[in-house]
Amino acid sequence: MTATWKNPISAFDPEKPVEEVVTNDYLSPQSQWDAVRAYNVPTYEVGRLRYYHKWGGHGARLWSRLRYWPTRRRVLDISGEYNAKTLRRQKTIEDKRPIWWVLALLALAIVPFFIPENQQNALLTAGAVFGIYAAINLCWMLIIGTAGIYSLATYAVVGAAAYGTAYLSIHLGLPWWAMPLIGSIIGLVFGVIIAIPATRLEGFYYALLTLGLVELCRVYVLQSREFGSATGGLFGADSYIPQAWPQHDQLMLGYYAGLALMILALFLFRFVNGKRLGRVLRMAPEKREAFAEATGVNYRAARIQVFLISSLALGFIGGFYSTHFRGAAPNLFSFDTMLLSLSMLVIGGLGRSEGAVLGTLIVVFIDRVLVDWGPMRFVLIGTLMLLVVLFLRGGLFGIKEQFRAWRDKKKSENRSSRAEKGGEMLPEEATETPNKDIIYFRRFDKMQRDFLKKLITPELIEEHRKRPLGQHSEALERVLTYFRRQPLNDKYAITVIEPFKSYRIVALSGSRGVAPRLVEDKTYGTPDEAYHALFMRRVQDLLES
Amino acid sequence: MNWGFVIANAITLACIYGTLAIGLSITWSSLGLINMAYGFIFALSGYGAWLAAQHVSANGFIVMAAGILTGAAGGLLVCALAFIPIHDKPNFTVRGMIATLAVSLVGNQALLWYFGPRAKSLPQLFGASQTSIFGVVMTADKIGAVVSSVVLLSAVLLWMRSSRRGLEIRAMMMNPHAASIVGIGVRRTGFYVMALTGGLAGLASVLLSQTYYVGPFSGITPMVKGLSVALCGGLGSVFGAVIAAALLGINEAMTSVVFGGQYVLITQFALIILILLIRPRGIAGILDKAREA
Amino acid sequence: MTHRFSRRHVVGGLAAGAVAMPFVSRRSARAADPILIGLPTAQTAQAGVADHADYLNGATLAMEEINAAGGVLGREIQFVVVDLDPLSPESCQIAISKLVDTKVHAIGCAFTLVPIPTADASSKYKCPFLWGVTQRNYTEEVAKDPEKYGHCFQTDPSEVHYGYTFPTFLKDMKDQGVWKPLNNGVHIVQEQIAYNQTISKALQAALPNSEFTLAKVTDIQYPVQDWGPVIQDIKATGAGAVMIDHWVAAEYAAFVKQYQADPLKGALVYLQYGPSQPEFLELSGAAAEGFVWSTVLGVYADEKGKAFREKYQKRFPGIMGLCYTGNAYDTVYFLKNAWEAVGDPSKFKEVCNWIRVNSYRGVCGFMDMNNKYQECAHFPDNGYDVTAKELEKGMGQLFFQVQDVQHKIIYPDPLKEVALRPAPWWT
Amino acid sequence: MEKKEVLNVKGLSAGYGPMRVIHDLDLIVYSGERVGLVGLNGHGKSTLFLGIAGLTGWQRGSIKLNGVEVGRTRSQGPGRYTHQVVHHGLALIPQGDEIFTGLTVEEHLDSGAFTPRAWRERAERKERVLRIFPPLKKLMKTAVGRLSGGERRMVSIGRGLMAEASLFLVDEPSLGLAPKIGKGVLDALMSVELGQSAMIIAEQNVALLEGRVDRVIGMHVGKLKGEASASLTFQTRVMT
Repeated sequence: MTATWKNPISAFDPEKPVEEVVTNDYLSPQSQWDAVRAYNVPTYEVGRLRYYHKWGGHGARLWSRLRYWPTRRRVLDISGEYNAKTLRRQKTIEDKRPIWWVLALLALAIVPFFIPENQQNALLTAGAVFGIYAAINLCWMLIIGTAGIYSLATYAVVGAAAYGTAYLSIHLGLPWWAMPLIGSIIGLVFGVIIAIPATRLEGFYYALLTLGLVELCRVYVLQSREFGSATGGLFGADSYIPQAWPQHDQLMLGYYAGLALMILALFLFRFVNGKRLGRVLRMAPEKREAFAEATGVNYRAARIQVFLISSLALGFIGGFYSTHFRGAAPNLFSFDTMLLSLSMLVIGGLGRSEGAVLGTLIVVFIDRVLVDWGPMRFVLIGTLMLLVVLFLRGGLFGIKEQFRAWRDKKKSENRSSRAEKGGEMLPEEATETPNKDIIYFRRFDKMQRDFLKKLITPELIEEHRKRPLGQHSEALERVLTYFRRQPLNDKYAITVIEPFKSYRIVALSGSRGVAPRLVEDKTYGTPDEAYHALFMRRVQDLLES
Repeated sequence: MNWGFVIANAITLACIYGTLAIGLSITWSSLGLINMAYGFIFALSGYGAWLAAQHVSANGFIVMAAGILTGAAGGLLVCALAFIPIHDKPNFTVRGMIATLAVSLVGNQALLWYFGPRAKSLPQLFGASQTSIFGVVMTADKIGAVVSSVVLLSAVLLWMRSSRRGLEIRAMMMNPHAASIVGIGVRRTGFYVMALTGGLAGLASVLLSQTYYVGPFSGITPMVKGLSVALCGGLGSVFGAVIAAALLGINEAMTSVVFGGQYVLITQFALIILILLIRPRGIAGILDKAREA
Repeated sequence: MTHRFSRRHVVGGLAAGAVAMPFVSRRSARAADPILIGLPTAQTAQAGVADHADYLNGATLAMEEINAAGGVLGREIQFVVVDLDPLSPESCQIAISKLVDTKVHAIGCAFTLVPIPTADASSKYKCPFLWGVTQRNYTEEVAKDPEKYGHCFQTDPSEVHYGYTFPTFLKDMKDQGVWKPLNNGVHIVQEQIAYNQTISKALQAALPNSEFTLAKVTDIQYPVQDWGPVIQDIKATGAGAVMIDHWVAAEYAAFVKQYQADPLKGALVYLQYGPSQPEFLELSGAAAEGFVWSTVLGVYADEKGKAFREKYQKRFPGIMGLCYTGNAYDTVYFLKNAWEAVGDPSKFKEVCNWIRVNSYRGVCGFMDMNNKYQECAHFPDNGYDVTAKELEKGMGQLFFQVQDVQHKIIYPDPLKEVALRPAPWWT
Repeated sequence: MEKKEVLNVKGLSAGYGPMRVIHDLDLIVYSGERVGLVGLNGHGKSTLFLGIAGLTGWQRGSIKLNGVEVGRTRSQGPGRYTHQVVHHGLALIPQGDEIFTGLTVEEHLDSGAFTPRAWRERAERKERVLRIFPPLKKLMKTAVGRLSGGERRMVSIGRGLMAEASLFLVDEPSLGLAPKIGKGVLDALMSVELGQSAMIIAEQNVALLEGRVDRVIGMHVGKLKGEASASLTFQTRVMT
């Protein structure tokens, strides 16, 4: 301690030397305020509030007039307002997903022009497969995610439609454009048959039943001579791809047709999942069906409707499949196909269309494009699946949500398990205190005590010991002022046993008529000694608080 | 029709199916996990037994012990990978199923890569003799498999009924929350249930090695069969699984005699669909004494 | 303003990169300059992995020999191996597309079970495509549309010959006196996949032209849990010859074990192609004694074949597959001859024409694909399409019998090592 | 008889996610004591019990059971360590029916005795439980799922009493039962001989506890609010 305090009163008595005392360095009370205000809990900048970029200019009304035909839905959900500070108009895009979708689909649309030539065949073929699988997975997602029916018969519907239309095309000369249409009729019929047990069974039992159905289809197709048991599949159907075209053009056409199919499926997903049916079903989540039913939601009918609609669509895709590949093969019904498809849904995230598309993209890319990797592909897919399932609740597209939920949980746990946020009061106690001034007073008091604790040093105590009364250094003066300001109950005082000879320390009771109580046995010979002992007692209390 | 033959055949098949289904059923009943990696454990333990037969000794007991131990190790692996990290997380049933699927996907490819595609055979455990029972010729390994699976099934049933661990497993299947209150640790029970069912899979793999040879994908068919039987019996009911195994065995024996072998799969799945349509919760739905809690 | 400028810069750079990429990769491809053979090989599927591995090994042996001897036209041969699932048309198409992308000069493959989509994927590229697919349904398509499939060659006879030749084989055995049949009935036990169905149909078509008659057809379905009912059926039918028309080696092994335990006394039991897979003997052991099987594609046991077996054993120790190893070896040498004759591997049309017109005698026999099916001629002559009258004009279908836990060729006569001998259950 | 600390809770805070139900709570229970825990709905009685058993969403602070630290100071999967706490001598008889519907009453009682010594002595323990709840004698082979509410409650408490525990936590034994049956259940609890162990009974109906427990502790917004010997004056003081 280098700081010394010179008693200013010494100036009045020039005969004596200037009184000097070693004391603390100056410590600003502001430092404590800053320390309290500094946020100590680890927080994350991202998303404490959802961040919206604000664009200048008006536009809300303009944008709200534009609708997606034939829906009443706005093209972009834009809200406009006046900025209260700058007094300028600004607008916010509330939901940016349409933009991402458009960008992603645009990227898919132009990507064939940027494929290096030595990859073209493989990537375009895989691209068409991707489109078809993504469409199938979107419809499956409607069944599993929206309707909550654990059906594994998706590929049975697709396969039945594919086989049916291929058969009709080969034997009756069905043109290619009629195949998806006939396919959707076959799909609907199949859907009705499969939907009947769905009203009765639930969960894994239904899954097993549909698995059985798929197996039945596979066995039937393998054995049936009409359905090409002799050729390992039924081939030779009419195709929308003109056979005379050069290979590159054929592949391009196939790719864009697959992409168009996927976009159709996306629209279907949007119209079923985002509209009335989807909302009805979201009101009746798993295990809450009874409650939903009690509120008048006919979730059974809604489920069956969704199931039938997606069966229709799957039939359409089946028809498309057979005109694309010019036939159908039994591996449509195989366990592996289903397993791979399931991994696509899981990796992307169950219940969302973007999950189905991204999952399909990833798995089709690994499985179909990296064919020269051999067995590593499946190890990669398996590892990806395992990691996603172990760590992610909603697939890759659930990461953001899950991270936010985790962060909020941790934050709130920390906040609620910390005793001292805001000072002396617990949040629950604070809410029950009618006089809010008390809360603020306690908070201030705590802060002040924390600051004073830092001022207590041996020098300060030594200063007080030397001269308990009179002018003191700034630090000691602050401490003493705080002590003197304390309320009367349990406040320490000095009682004179015998003047100039014997003093003791007592504590005031705080209520009128009740005598102070003794706090210790010790007696002190001089008032200064007693003053200092009392000071020490208070310091001790301060440090303990 | 040769009735003795049909009956003998039905018994054989029922025993095989029961042995396959019981591990799956116990796993589901106690841990709530549909173990799709069962086929992988089956194949893995087959390879374990094969390695033992190649490098240690072709003695039946050693081969069997190696199979059981490898199976138990496989069960522990699946438990550590697919059960412990997520058993108390939301959506466990679906996630657990997919995690085990992933384990089996990777595991099967690893087996294919390490051991090659060619099937291996284990030494005959029960010798090569044969006997004729009621005019039906039975080979020693078939009789051995039947006898050991009957012994095994009754031992497991008895153990589940009367022992303390069995009680723990049954308690955990009914109410995991209450189970933890009476002092059953879910993770510890998980480990030993998976080791046990893995061991059962290993035993089944060794016993059935004369039917399903040891190969990287040899576990898939047994798993699908076992799963069908376990589900058909009612998930979680060991007794139901045994009955379902018997029913499916009779069905298969009858079908192959009356209609012909190519219709076995069709009648089998038709029967399962029929049973599930009548009893939506499997055969155990009939046996279930308690009401829904 | 700077912000906008930089963004434009970035977009421009991206576009330039995308345009430049094809040129870069093309140049690097030309620098290496080997002759590329595409080998679609099943490595992860549940079916066909063993055969495909054999094929890859055989091809590798040939490639190493040729490269060590200076290559073809002074250029090295290199392989491009891609994975495929022989059962899935999508997977096969993508595998072929991948090979087309890498601009291979020829494609060699063991087989896929969906041959038509596979061939379709290569139909615009038209590099020589040689494979041992063994399917008449497919070669019929080739015959129908030579314009489209003119580049596809089947390096072995079609599977129908299994059926067509069976009565001939039985008659010869009977005539030679090594087999005294119980009766003239033939009992077919058939599996349901395309391959088995076709064989069964062919046999049923061939039987009326012979002295043998169809006793019964029993259907089975993979996976066969228990052969008991089938054996029961065989005994009840009591036919002189039994054809087990199946394809899985492991299940054959289960069958022979159960059959040995409870046989139909005196019947000749013939197993389809499956026992050619090395695991058959390993799995069944002594129980396989006396069973007969055959393959239309196999490494001969003559001098050439024996030399090949030795070389192969040295390079790939362990148990050797006897079908697709030799086939791949022959295919690569056949391609080498074609390229050397034409002079430029990238002239696909000329190379294909050369392969069609010319022939090659390899370790698996004589490859002559100059017929409308573009498949190898079959020996012995059974009166049906594309057969050769003499051994050195076609590929011999090899009939084996398991004798002392070894496969021994018993038929056709020019190739036989030993004679058929009585199976343990005949006495 | 020497009094030792069976349970010593220091600075326990517990809650579920963002909700904090118990604040910085201290509690000591001695052997041989029967303690009543009273308080209104939602003031943390059950959460205190669940916290001791390690079944809350998160918790901080120290819990010593027979001198062994069993508190966890990080957020955890609820129930992940409960079985260890149980093996250190805790018997929790939870609110509502936490029962195994498919087991028979006998198996159910057995399931309460999973510690090795209790398992060995389970026959005598069953005897003892049957003395306390004679109606169960006839139902021994019945599945618990078929019993009535009162019988289930008896089974649930009986299961708790089977354990070789030094601390019994009984949560709302009379909840949802007809008053007469509820009183009977409480009578049965009072008749249990504690010996070296202790028992805490949480109850909203203070009248039922009056004069029958050694002391009563009140609970108010997650904190203990004073204690007294059981008397109605206490109730008036706490509840106003």
